[in-house]
This record gives sequence, C-alpha cells and structure tokens, in this order.
Amino acid sequence: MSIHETAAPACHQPLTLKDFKSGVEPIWCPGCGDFGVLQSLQRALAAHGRPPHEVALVSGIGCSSRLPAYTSAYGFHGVHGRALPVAAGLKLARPDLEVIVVGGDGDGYSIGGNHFLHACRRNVNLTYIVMDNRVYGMTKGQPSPTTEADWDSDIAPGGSGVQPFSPLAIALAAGANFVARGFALDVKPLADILVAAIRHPGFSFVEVLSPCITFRPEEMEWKKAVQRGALSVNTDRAAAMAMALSVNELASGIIFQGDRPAYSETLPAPTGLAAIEKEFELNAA
Amino acid sequence: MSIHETAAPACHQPLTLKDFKSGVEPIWCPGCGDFGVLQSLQRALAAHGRPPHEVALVSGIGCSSRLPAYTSAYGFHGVHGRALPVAAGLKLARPDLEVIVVGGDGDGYSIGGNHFLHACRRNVNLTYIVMDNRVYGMTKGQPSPTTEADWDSDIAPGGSGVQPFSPLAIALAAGANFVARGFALDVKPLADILVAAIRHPGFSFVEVLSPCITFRPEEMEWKKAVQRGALSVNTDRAAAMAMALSVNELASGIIFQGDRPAYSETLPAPTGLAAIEKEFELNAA
Amino acid sequence: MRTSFAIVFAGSGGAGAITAGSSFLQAAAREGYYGLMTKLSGAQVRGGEAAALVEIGVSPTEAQPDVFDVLIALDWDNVGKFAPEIPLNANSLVLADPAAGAPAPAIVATGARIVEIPLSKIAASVEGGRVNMVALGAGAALAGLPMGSVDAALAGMLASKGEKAVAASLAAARAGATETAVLGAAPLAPARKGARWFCSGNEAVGLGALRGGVRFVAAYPITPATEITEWLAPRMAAVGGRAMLAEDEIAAINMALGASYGGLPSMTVTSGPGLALKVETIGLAAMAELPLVIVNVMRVGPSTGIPTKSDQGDLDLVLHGTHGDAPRIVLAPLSIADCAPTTERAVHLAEALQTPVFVLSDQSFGQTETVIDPPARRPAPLKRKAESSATGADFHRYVATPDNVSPMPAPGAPGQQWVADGLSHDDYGHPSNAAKFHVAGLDKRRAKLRDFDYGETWGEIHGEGEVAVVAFGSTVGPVKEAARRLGESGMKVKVVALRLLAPAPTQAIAAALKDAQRVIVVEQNHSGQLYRHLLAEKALPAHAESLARPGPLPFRPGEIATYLA
Amino acid sequence: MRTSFAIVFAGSGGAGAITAGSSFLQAAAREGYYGLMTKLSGAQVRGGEAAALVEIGVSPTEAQPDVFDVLIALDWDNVGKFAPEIPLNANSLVLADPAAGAPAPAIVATGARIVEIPLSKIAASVEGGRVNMVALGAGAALAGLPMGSVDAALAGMLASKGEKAVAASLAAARAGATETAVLGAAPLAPARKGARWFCSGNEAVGLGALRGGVRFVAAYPITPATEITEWLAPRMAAVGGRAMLAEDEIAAINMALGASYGGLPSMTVTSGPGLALKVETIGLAAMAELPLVIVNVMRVGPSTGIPTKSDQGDLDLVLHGTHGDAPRIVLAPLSIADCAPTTERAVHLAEALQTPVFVLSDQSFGQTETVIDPPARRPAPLKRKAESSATGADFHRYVATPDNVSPMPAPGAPGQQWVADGLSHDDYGHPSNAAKFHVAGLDKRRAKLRDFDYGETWGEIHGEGEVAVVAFGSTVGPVKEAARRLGESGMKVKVVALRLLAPAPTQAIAAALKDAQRVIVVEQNHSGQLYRHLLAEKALPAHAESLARPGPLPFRPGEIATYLA
Ligand SMILES: Cc1ncc(C[n+]2csc(CCOP(=O)(O)OP(=O)(O)O)c2C)c(N)n1
Ligand SMILES: Cc1ncc(C[n+]2csc(CCOP(=O)(O)OP(=O)(O)O)c2C)c(N)n1
Ligand code: SF4
Ligand code: SF4
Ligand SMILES: [Mg+2]
Ligand SMILES: [Mg+2]
Repeated sequence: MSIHETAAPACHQPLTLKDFKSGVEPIWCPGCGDFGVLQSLQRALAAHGRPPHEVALVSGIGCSSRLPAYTSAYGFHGVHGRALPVAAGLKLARPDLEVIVVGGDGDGYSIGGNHFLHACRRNVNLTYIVMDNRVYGMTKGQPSPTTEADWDSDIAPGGSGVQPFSPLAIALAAGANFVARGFALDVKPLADILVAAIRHPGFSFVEVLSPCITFRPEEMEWKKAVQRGALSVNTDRAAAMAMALSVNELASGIIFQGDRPAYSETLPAPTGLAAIEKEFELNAA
Repeated sequence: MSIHETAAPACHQPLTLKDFKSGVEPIWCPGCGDFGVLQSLQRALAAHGRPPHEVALVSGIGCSSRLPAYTSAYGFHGVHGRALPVAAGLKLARPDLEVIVVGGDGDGYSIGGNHFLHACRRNVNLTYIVMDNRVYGMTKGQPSPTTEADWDSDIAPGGSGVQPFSPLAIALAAGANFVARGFALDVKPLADILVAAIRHPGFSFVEVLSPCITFRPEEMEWKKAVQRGALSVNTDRAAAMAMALSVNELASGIIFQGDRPAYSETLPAPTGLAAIEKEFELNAA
Repeated sequence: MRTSFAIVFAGSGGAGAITAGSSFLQAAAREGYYGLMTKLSGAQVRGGEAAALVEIGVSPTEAQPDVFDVLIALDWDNVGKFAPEIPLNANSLVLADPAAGAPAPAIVATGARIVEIPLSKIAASVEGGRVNMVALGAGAALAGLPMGSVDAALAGMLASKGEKAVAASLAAARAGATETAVLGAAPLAPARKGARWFCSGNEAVGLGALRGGVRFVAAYPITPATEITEWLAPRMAAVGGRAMLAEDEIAAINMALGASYGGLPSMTVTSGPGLALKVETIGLAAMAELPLVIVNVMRVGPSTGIPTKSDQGDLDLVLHGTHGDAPRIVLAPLSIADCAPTTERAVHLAEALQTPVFVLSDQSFGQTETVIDPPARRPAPLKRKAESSATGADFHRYVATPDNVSPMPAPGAPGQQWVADGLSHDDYGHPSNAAKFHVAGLDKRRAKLRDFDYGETWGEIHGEGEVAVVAFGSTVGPVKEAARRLGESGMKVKVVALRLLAPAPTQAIAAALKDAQRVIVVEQNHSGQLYRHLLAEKALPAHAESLARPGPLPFRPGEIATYLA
Repeated sequence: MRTSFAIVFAGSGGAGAITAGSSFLQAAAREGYYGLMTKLSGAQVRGGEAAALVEIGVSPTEAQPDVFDVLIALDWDNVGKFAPEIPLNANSLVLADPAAGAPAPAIVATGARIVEIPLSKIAASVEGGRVNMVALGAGAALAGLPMGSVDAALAGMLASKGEKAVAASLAAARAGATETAVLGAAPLAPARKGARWFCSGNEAVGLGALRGGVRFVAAYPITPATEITEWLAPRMAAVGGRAMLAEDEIAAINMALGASYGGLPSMTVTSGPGLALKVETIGLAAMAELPLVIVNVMRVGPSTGIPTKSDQGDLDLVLHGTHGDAPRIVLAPLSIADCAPTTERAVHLAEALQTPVFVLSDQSFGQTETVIDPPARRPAPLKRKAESSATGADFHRYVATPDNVSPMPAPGAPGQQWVADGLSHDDYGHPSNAAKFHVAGLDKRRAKLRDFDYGETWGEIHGEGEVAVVAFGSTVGPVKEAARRLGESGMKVKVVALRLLAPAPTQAIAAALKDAQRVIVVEQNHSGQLYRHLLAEKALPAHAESLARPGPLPFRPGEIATYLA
C-alpha cells in the first residue's frame, strides 16, 4: 500500500455511542473520571459520524492510556509518553483515518513533554485528549507536572516543591491550533468540545480534568469547583494566552481556535523508482 | 562527601576574561557566532567574580556544546540534549558551585525540549544559555525547531513546512524565572545579560542569536537586523508573554525577571542512619 | 514435625487479605520463624481481588512452596482468578465460609479438602471484628502459633489505629483460632528466637544504598521499582542526601550522573522500560569514568509486558545495553536478605572503579515481604580516589596508574578543573580522534574492571555434588531448596549462586564446576540469557544444560528438583 | 602488470582534495575499473584539512590498501595529521609542491620517495587552473588512465559549472599529466568496461529501502547515518512516500511504528547514540508484532566516541538491546554493493514476519564512495499478510497459524479493528497477565523467526581451505582480500561472511566450518562481540579464535593476513 492508494473516507453514517463500545472491561477503579471521558469520546465519535474502523485511537501508558481497548475503533497502546509521534506517523501514512490520541498528564506532560511541544508546533491534523488527574495513577500516586507543589505523597513527602505548569499556556506557546479544557463528568459538554476538536484542522488539544478517585479523592470536589464556560473562544493567540494566564486552572471551555494551516498531507505525484536508479549509473551499458 | 559538607563559596576575587580561557583550540569554523558567546561568557564570569574552579559548565552535543572545554572551569560535555538534568543534579548535589548550562537550539529545543520545559518549571538555580543558530550545525545543516518553515535543506527540500516556535514564549509559559535574548556578536551587552542571568535566583534562560557562518551564512545579516533593546524588563509574566508574542524574533534584551522562589537547596538537618535501620527490627535482641 | 508451613489468605478488594497475611508473618517472626509473603492482586488498579501467600519456616525461606498447606478464602468473588498461582493438592486444606457461596471450581478441582468455617458469623460475634482477623486466628491455630505472638504482632502493626482496634482484632483472631482448634494443628518445629528484620527487597536495596554512601537518587516512577525511591525519599534527607523526582528516566540518570560528577555517590532506580531509556547515558558514564549505581528491578517483558510479575529477562540488556564497548559491573543479590549488602557493595565498586554498576533485582525480590536475620554491613567501604597532588598542566584526569583508576577531583578543587566527556579523549580528557588514545582508553576501562579483586563478591557455593546448578537472583532460592530436598533423597547437588555477573567471574566458576558431571544453568527467562552469557565468556563446560523458562509464574523447588532428578 | 592502484589526494580545507579523488575514481570507472574512495577530514566542522583515499582495481575493491602507491599533497599545512591513516613505505611515491614548504615529518619518516612537482606553478600556467586538477592529472598519468576518461569524468561532474570550468579543469589536468609523464606510469592491467554504479553505502541503503517498498522513513540527524535520510527525503516523495524529520530518535521510531501500523512499510535510521534511545520502542515492535526496519550505521563508541570513524561495536546492542526477550532479525551487508539488496531483503523480512529487522551498516560502508556493478534486485518480494477472512469476534489478531505469522489488517478494514499493545496479551491482543498467553506469545514470536527459511540470506562462503575466517560487515572486504593474497602464496583460506546475524544461522555456519582446522572470527570492536555471540549460540567449535580490535583505524588486508599466516 502506498500513501496514495489509501481509500477515501467513507461517507458519514448515523452512529450511536454503542457503536464505539468494545467488550473489554475497563480496569479503572469504580468512579474514576476516565469513565466519563470514555463516554464523552464515544458520544463525540458517534456525532462526528465516521465508523469505528475509520478511527484509530493512540495512547501511551497509564490508567487513562488504557482507553483504546475500551472502544471498538482501531487502537495503538504503545509505550509510555510516545503516543503523539505514533499518531503523527499513522496520520501521515494514512490521512484517510481519523486519528485521536489519548493519555494522562504523566504520559503527556512529564515523559512525553517533548513530543507535546513538537506536536503543537508540527500541527499534524490530530486530536489530543489528556485526562489530567494531576497524579500518576497507574504507578499508585506520585505528583505529575500539573500536581500542586504542596501535595503530599510517599515519593515527595510534604510536596514536590515544584509549581505546576499550565498545559493550556504551553500548548498555546508551542503553536497548537485548537485548545480547550473540559471536565470528565460533564459528559455532554465535553463531547461537544471533542467534536469541535476533531473537526478543527491541525493539532487540537483538549485538556480534561479527570478525577483520580483513588489517589486524589479530593478531586471529586471538581464537580462543584469547575468554572464552566469561564473559557471562551479566541481566534487570536495572544488573546488566548492572556486568558490562559489569568483564569484559574479549573476554567473549562474552548479557549482558542486558530487558523494555522495543518501539516501538509498532500504529496507530489509520484514519478517512480526508475529515475532514481538512473542517478547511480556511470557508464550506461 | 555529603551535600552538607560542601565548602562555602570562596569570596569573590578580581578576575579577568583570561582567567577563563583554556588551552584547547575550538573546532568552530572561523567566524562562527559561538566565539562571541564564549567571549561574552568569559567576560561575564570574570565580572561575576567566582574563580574558575567554583564554576561548572554543562553541555550536550553540538558545535555550541563544545564550549566547556574552551574555558578553564570544570565541565561536563554529556550526551545530546541532556545537559539540563545533568546540571540540575550537579547543582543540587553541590549548591556551592556556579552551574551554567550551554548548548544549541537542536540540543535544547529539539531532543532536549522536555528537559527545557521541566527545568523552567523546576526552577533550580541555574543559568541556561542557548546558542541559537537555527540549524543543526554539527550534523551539517538540518532545520531545528527555530528554523524558518521554508528554509531549504537536503533533509527537508523546500523547507520543513513547520513553523518555528518561540523559545522565549515557551520558557515563560513553562515558568522560567529570568528570560532574555542576546546576540553573539554584541559581546559586551551579552556579557551584561549573562551577569544578570547568573545572579538572578532560580532558572535563568538566555537565548542567544549565534550565526552559523557555514550553513546559514545569511545569519550574518543579524549584525544589522537585531533589534537591540526591543525587549525590556517585565516583572509580570503575563506582560512579558504579551511582549514575547508581539515582538519579532530578533529583538534582544532582558524580557522577564520573576520572583518565583528557586528550587530549595536547603535540606533538613540529617538525623543519621541508625534510626532508619531500627525501622526494620521486629524483635530487638 | 514439619519445618515449614504455607498458607494463603485470599479475598476480594477491601477484605483485608494482605493485612491478615502480614500479621500472620509477623506473629510467626516473633516465634523465631523466618518467612516470605508474596502479594497478588488483580488487574484493577485498586479495589480488585488480593491474596497474601505466606510461607514460614525454621530456616530462612527463599522460595515459594510447591503446594500450599492452607488456603483461607475470605470470600469467593475472585479467588479463582489466582488459581494458577496458588498450587493446592489433596493434602491441602481450604477453609471457606459457607455464607460466601460455593468455592471456586478451579480450587475445587485441585482436590484439596474443603472445610466450612463461618468466618463472617464469627466476625459478627465480636464487636468490631473483621473477617480477615478471624482468618488470621484460624491460620495461626493451624500453624500452631501461640496467640501471644499474634497479640504482639497486631499491637505493633495496628498501634496507630488505637487500642480499641487492636483489642477487636485480637478478639476476632482468638475466636477464629478457637473455632479452628477442632481441625487440629500440625505444629511447626520450634525455632530459635532472636532479632529479626521485616522488609521487602525494595526496602533492602534502599538501605544498602544508604549504607554504601549514596546521597543522591533520581528516578521516575515505574512498577515494580517505585517503592525504592518512595522508601528513600524521606530517608535520604535524614542522612543529608537528596531524592529527585525526574520528568523521565533519561532526566533521572542524567541528574544522578551530574550529582556523581559533583562528588556524591549517586544512584538511579528503574525497571525494564525505564532501563531501556537510560542506555545511552550508561555509555557516557562508562566513557567518562563516572561512578553510578543503576538499580533495575526486573518485571515480565518484553515491552510493557506484565508489570506486576517477575522475570529475569533484562539480563541481556544490562550486560550489553550500550552502543560501543562499555564494560560495566553487574551484581545481582542472591536473596532478599542479600539485597542490602549487594547494593552496598555496588556503591563501593562504582565509587572505587569510577564506573556504572548495576544492581539487578526483580519483582519477586522487590515486592515480597520477608523475615530475615539482620543483614550484616559490608566491611571496609571503598571510596572514590578523589585526591591528586598534580595541578595545572600536570593534572591529567585519566593519568595511567597501576590499577587503571585515575584520581577524580570533584569540582571546587583549584587547579584541577577537568571536563567529563563522552567523546574519545586523551588522558587530559580532551577530545581526540587519535587511535592511540582511543584504544588506550578502551584498554584502561576494561582492565580496571577485569583486574580488580572482587573477593567474595563473585558468589556463593552451597553444598557439594557432581551435579552443579548455576543460578542468579531470585532463582537461587528455589534452586537451593530443590538441592536441599534432593540431598535428603540422596542426590548431591552443588549450587553455584552468582552475584557478580559481569565481569564474569570465570575462574571462580571454573573452579566451582571443575568436578561436576552435570551442569545446569537455571534462570527465569525465555532465551537462556545467563546460559548464553556464560557460554560467551567460556565459563561453562561443553556439556552444560539450560533450564530457562519465563515468568510470570515463579519457579518452585519441585519444578527444579523434577528437572534435576 | 599491477591489478590495483592506490592514491591519496590531501590538502588543507578548500584545496579540493575530495573533488580530485572523486574525479579520479570516476575516470577510472570509465575505463572499467572498480574502486573505493574514503574521505578523511579534520576535527573542524568545516574548513579543516581533507584527504581522499582512492583505490582502484580490475576487480571489486572492498578494502583499504595496506600501503598507498602515491600521495599527492596539495599543500603541507595539515597532511601530517592524517599520517596514521595513510600508510606509505619505501615503494610509495609522494608528489609535493616545493612552493608548499617542507613535507610533513611523519610522511618523510615513512621512507617514501618524495618527488617535487610544481603543482601551483602548473596551475597558474593554465587559465582558471586549480592545483587539485593538476594533481588529478598527475595521478591519472601515474595510474596510466587515459586523458579521455578524465575528460568524460570531469564533464559529468562539473556539468553544472559550465563548459568553461570543465575546459579549465581539463587543461590543468592535462598539464599535470604531462609534467608527471617523466616519472613513468606503472599502468594497471586493463579492465572489462561496462555499466557501473557510483554510490556510497548510505545511498545504497536508501535505494534498497525504496526497492524493498519502504514508503515512510522518520529520523533524527546523526553522523554517519544522516545521508541516508537526506538521500531519501526528496526521493521518498518521488515514489509516493514520506520522510519525516523527528524531534528526537524516540519520536522517529515511534512515528515509523505508527506508519507501519497504518499499513506502510516503514523505517528509521540512526547511529549508536540514537539507537540507544530507540531500544524501548524496538521491544514494543517485537511484542505487538509490527514490521519495522531499523538502520544503524555504526561509528566508534562508546558514548559520543568518534562520530566520523568506523567500528563494529554496536553488535551487542543490536542483538540484545531490549528488556525482556524480544527476538529480532539482524542483517549486515557484506559490502557497499550489498547494502542495497540487504536492505531490500530487510524490508521483505520485516513485512513478512511482522517484526523489527535491523540493517547493521557502519561508517566505512556508509560514507565511502564506491564503483560497483549495478546491484541486482532481489527476486520475489515478501509482503505483509494483511488479509483475513475473519471479522468480529472471529477475528483474532494473533491467531495461531502454521508459520506463526497472523493476519494483520491495516486500519480501515471493517470488522477487524484491533489494538496493538505492548502489554502481554491473548490472541485477540487483549491485555492479560495469564502465564499461558504470555508464554504462548513468547513461543510464537521466537518460532516465527527461528523456523523461517532465510535461504541464501544467511551469508556467503568464499573459497575453500582448512583455515576458516568468519566475519561480518565492513570487515568482510579486508578478510577476503587477505584470503586472496594468502591463496596466492599457497595458504588456502575459506571466508565465511555472515549476513544474517540473528537469528544466528547456526546450521549454515556449522556446515561451513565442518572441516576447518582453524577458525578465526575477525571483527572491528574491542570485546569480540561477534565471537561471543557465536559462542553463545554454539555456532563455533571449541578451538575458534578471536581477532577483535576496535576502530578508528580500518582493518587492512595485511594486518589480517599476518595474523592468519
Ligand atoms: C518508560 C516508562 N517509564 C515509566 C513507566 C511507569 N508508568 C506507567 S504509567 C505511569 C504514569 C501514569 O500517569 P498518567 O500518565 O498521568 O496516567 P494515569 O494513570 O494518571 O491516568 C508511569 C510512570 C512506564 N510504563 N514506562
Ligand atoms: C542521541 C543523539 N542524536 C543525534 C546526535 C547527532 N547530533 C549531534 S549534534 C546535533 C545537533 C546539533 O545542533 P545544535 O544543538 O543546534 O548545535 P549546533 O551544532 O548548531 O551548535 C545532532 C543531531 C547525537 N550526537 N546524539
Ligand atoms: S488509580 Fe485513579 S486514574 Fe487510575 S483507574 Fe483508579 S481512579 Fe482512575
Ligand atoms: S558549522 Fe556553524 S555552528 Fe558549527 S562551528 Fe561552523 S559556523 Fe559554528
Ligand atoms: Mg495522571
Ligand atoms: Mg544549532
């Protein structure tokens, strides 16, 4: 198969959330916010209208990164922190697929931070959903880059002493083309954000506040604390950045929709191998 | 040696640029901007006043990363992209040393991008100087994260098609405590910036425009094009960010001096190993 | 009288199986028994099923039993899932609460004798009584452990929960014991009482590091190694050191290397996938001759594999991971008890030889709780050769010396400034492409490791016999136990337990295998990594055999004995 | 008549030594000679000294000569620095311009005959004449190459610079030739003229990848592998594929793996330090059974080492890099000419066996220009087994098959959605901790590689004899030449050149070594990595010897012949 031979996207079909369910039972703790994200995503995919076999979910490692197996789409559950380059390769090899990347704050902002920076900059037409619970859930509770500086844990007694950073500000600085924040338990509004993200060209980033009921039970307070709609759509990056730096980290909504052209998916018409072989010839026989 | 036994910094001495020269001959191409950075740094260190044996220069791999051997300080020329964590480890093990990190745009923004993000966030008391020539010099001319999207090269004919990002904006978004941009051939002003950076607590980041005469000869135009003083000192991060997003990428000067407390270098008084061993005892004999 | 006793407490999440197991083990320790507790949990991050597999005995216990004597099911919700890991047979006793429903078919199929005991009813009869404590009492009664020890263990473990909780637990345990009395105990032979330590391999590695002098550790969390860093984090400060949580494994090892350059004995801690990411920097440590301890706690691979189970499949990577020839030292503890002294020794060797040193542990060491004799400290710490009388142009960082170890002053020493470099370099450390310096450097780095006298570090020999078994790490325990049993039935087996895996102690191995008619290398991986390594180092006779099989199931002595017999 | 001729053009930066060498080689090619050009440069990134080491001969040239026949120094500024890499002796001729000062002492010390020739004066006598073109003419005259070939070569090479430049160069070359005529040529035996290719190993690897079907490549620049990606970048588009510049090596391999999952034959390209960073993801490719070609062009290690020189020290890492047992295929080209078919074969094997496949090249293949016969294409491409008739619950991604290769539909196929996973999994690909699935997976992944019939891919045997030499990669050339020479002096040497390094072709090797009285494994690294590998795989007889020595200096046939004789 070459990039040019891939099939054109099938036409949109009426789909429901159920079409995106798989038979694999989640290992998530009962009450984990990630169930909400899964549901929102399934809803969003149904609304978007492309059938499961034209969708590929790519993830790294973490509780949240287990998500692909829980949908009926194609999936790639790779190694920790490397989902974004996998997805870029997949999307550029197969522009006909809808490629969505999911993972956690550790996966995406800690070990995967470099790929996050460069994915924003490269602007391949992907949607990236981070289930941010401000903790490494899968390894049983260590502080992540979004964890409060004074959050006490075994590995950092009394707190890491390091100020969390704002993923929205980083994404904006690095060049992401769509930036939003949602809340896992606001299933319907989150689904709406995800549909917008999926449909926006270029690299779309959706940070989702997704409580870890086991290691950060206090995050259940987010149900009340989330500032719904405190973010509003900017089309100017500087304005979005000013907003990102002034609102609090529980503000939700779409903050930026840009118009940077996506990384090009088109290729010149192929000319074939024969001409290339000729370059090596010294004394044609 | 334990962290607590390290000697207190010696008192400042009158030093000159010459005290920071080594006998090793640079491999740099004649006319490389990095010579200017070397000189500025030697000047700045002399002005700062700590003797060479109390200074450690840490770098990765690249033309620019060769710098440590060209000074008389202690040095660590590690692997590509990993200078910042080496420096953090060294500084936290030895808070008495003046630790300065140097390298290139490939080393720092490409392969080292994650450590850059986290160094800004962690805010260990280091100074980080990036000699940005917008190219991988050592590997003979490939586009870096700061290279213009349309810069033609063998590996990306016609240009990479990817918009460069702004290191200043990223550093500000990630939490750097001092952010500036200098020009390699403005030796004296750059030295002044470096002294300010070294003396500022926490993580200080100085992006230096340093022409690669071999692979980007057009960068010699920077002599004229640099907008000297177009950056001015902000103490508010949002204001600095607004400036970073509005000025052009050849504006020089200090753009931000913050007051985030540096990563703590102090440790509690040690209590000793005996109490720890006791924790294991079940039936004391 | 029996000399060991193996019991499983199993139940669904929250039922307290692990607490029961831990209390049981600690009670036994107070009677002088040694023991081992393996924890099993389900796939769920939390709230899934759990089981505590405990074996106690009159002498140090270093292997899981072939068969468990007793299984106490707190409920039957999920116990069946663990069946492959809980071998039972017709001699086993299963205690089950009739109120918890029918026993799991996989358990019934083992032929074990199933006896009903109304755990929940008994628990309900005691104020604040919990089912797991009833089970604890029942187990103690079956093992013949006196209630006084259970008392003491609970008082120690539950002290923070207050006297009332302790009293309730104890009452429940006593009730359980009383109810079980009718089944009759097959009591254990009495043991020599004395000071004992209770720890896991991960904790012991942490302690060994502190004892060895490590004052800087940097890591990124990964199962099953995280506990080492978590254990060290608060304790590092207590000895004047520092623990850093890095953004990834590459940052972690580079932080540690920076601290090492700064003069502090330093360490990084990880497991397979993280080790893979550290490979590049390990080569730098070797090339620049910087001391560094790298702890790798193996789990089942390849790739993400099975993070919570044990395997010995990282040996190849630990021996050969780095581009170019970068000799290193690889040590593997011989038991959980040996984790502390081996790690301590690793620190000494790294410092003395200015080289990366691996401590190769595994999940079954790291996450298993054990009761052991207090581990001895290593005598005579080896220190870094930091001082040099030369300064200025006379100071050559990599000057030739008889032992190939050159003085390595820490930054701050005036007149001895040097640059650590991963480029090929001359003896000043200045980069050079010249073949003579490059080859001299390779020779120096190989010779300093090869010619060092490792003394007793190389390993241990247990027993004599014409059949010799070579093993490392957590395979040593089951091998020793298999040899002991075969010895009882008249077959003499010598166990050659290797602690020093690289540089391969070929002479010591040759001496140990000199008279062996049969040599078998036993290891828990798929491709016979130790076997291949020893063949490559010409450390094995031509007739040597390989018994290699991967995790996740542990080796049991019976499996090995059957192969050998 | 001599059958080969070796000449060096050397000078300071900008003097044009490389252009002279390249023109010389191309002129020779037009006469039907084969040849090799090694480029040397100094430590400076640019503008430092440079030398072109050229050997031409009537048959394919695969080794640097023991001694150069001629050295033409364009100037003496820095030539001395290259002395260890330019062996000369009393039979050698050095042409030097008296205007350029005294010959370098290290060159004088070789005892070579030094003849003055006024290169700069001659150049000045021709309009637009340059010293390097005078040297070219001189060299051509000494080799007995007709000026017509020099003409043709220059016309081809300088076409873009315009007719005038070509004419000036040619005039300068003719003047040089005329001036040198007095020295008398020792002409080469005539060669069979015919179609020839001019390429480097790096270009040939690129071509092999395209021929094999690679349509996606992702890389991060690194010496000496960068040229592969640079060569591919514009050409990938020409065949409907894509080349990506990644932010680091980890991103590169993950991009390639994503593209492979998407259905495209994919590749990543690197050298030692970059390979070290890819190790984790290689394990994922093995575990999830994803096709991937990984090209590693070795340089001198460990660590940053000497990036511009050759060594074979990454073999250990390529064979064993990954935590856990992750079988892989490792191929090493036998010559520069073999780089294309070996890479082509690598792509076929990766696709057919759904596995990572290494192409292990090295700097001396990659960056050396050569004149060769046009490399044949491999017959019968092997394709990915992508189609499955099963859908829904009937579709098991890892279903058992006789050849252990399961159908692997690309995304887009309805009803066959599957998730690639690095966790241990059942045959649906669903994560599982169960031992039975884990062990079945390990068995499957080993068996599919072990049981495949690699046919001729395993390697080549050259000659017969009771002395057998085993070699791989760029060591094969010098070994073959050493064997040829020994053969001339009556000692029969058989060369066993291994292309398939893993899974080790033990049967083919055993058959090849059956009657050997002496077996020597020759390789360019410090620790005998191939030797150890073959010992570990029991592929060598007990008496096998190791001749291992590291770079940066290349093996020369004489060194090997001396050892063997
Ligand atoms: C290379 C590597 N390093 C570390 C780990 C261990 N690990 C698994 S998941 C994880 C962090 C998970 O945190 P996050 O991404 O936030 O996901 P969550 O579990 O919180 O959803 C870590 C450190 C690993 N699997 N691989
Ligand atoms: C792991 C690794 N990958 C790649 C390289 C090759 N490499 C050496 S320097 C360099 C980039 C240099 O660019 P930059 O940091 O901008 O430094 P400059 O040479 O431009 O000063 C690269 C890719 C390497 N040495 N190690
Ligand atoms: S540990 Fe936290 S993040 Fe993981 S499944 Fe449980 S609740 Fe969710
Ligand atoms: S290649 Fe460029 S960056 Fe490197 S030394 Fe030369 S001018 Fe400087
Ligand atoms: Mg998380
Ligand atoms: Mg650069």
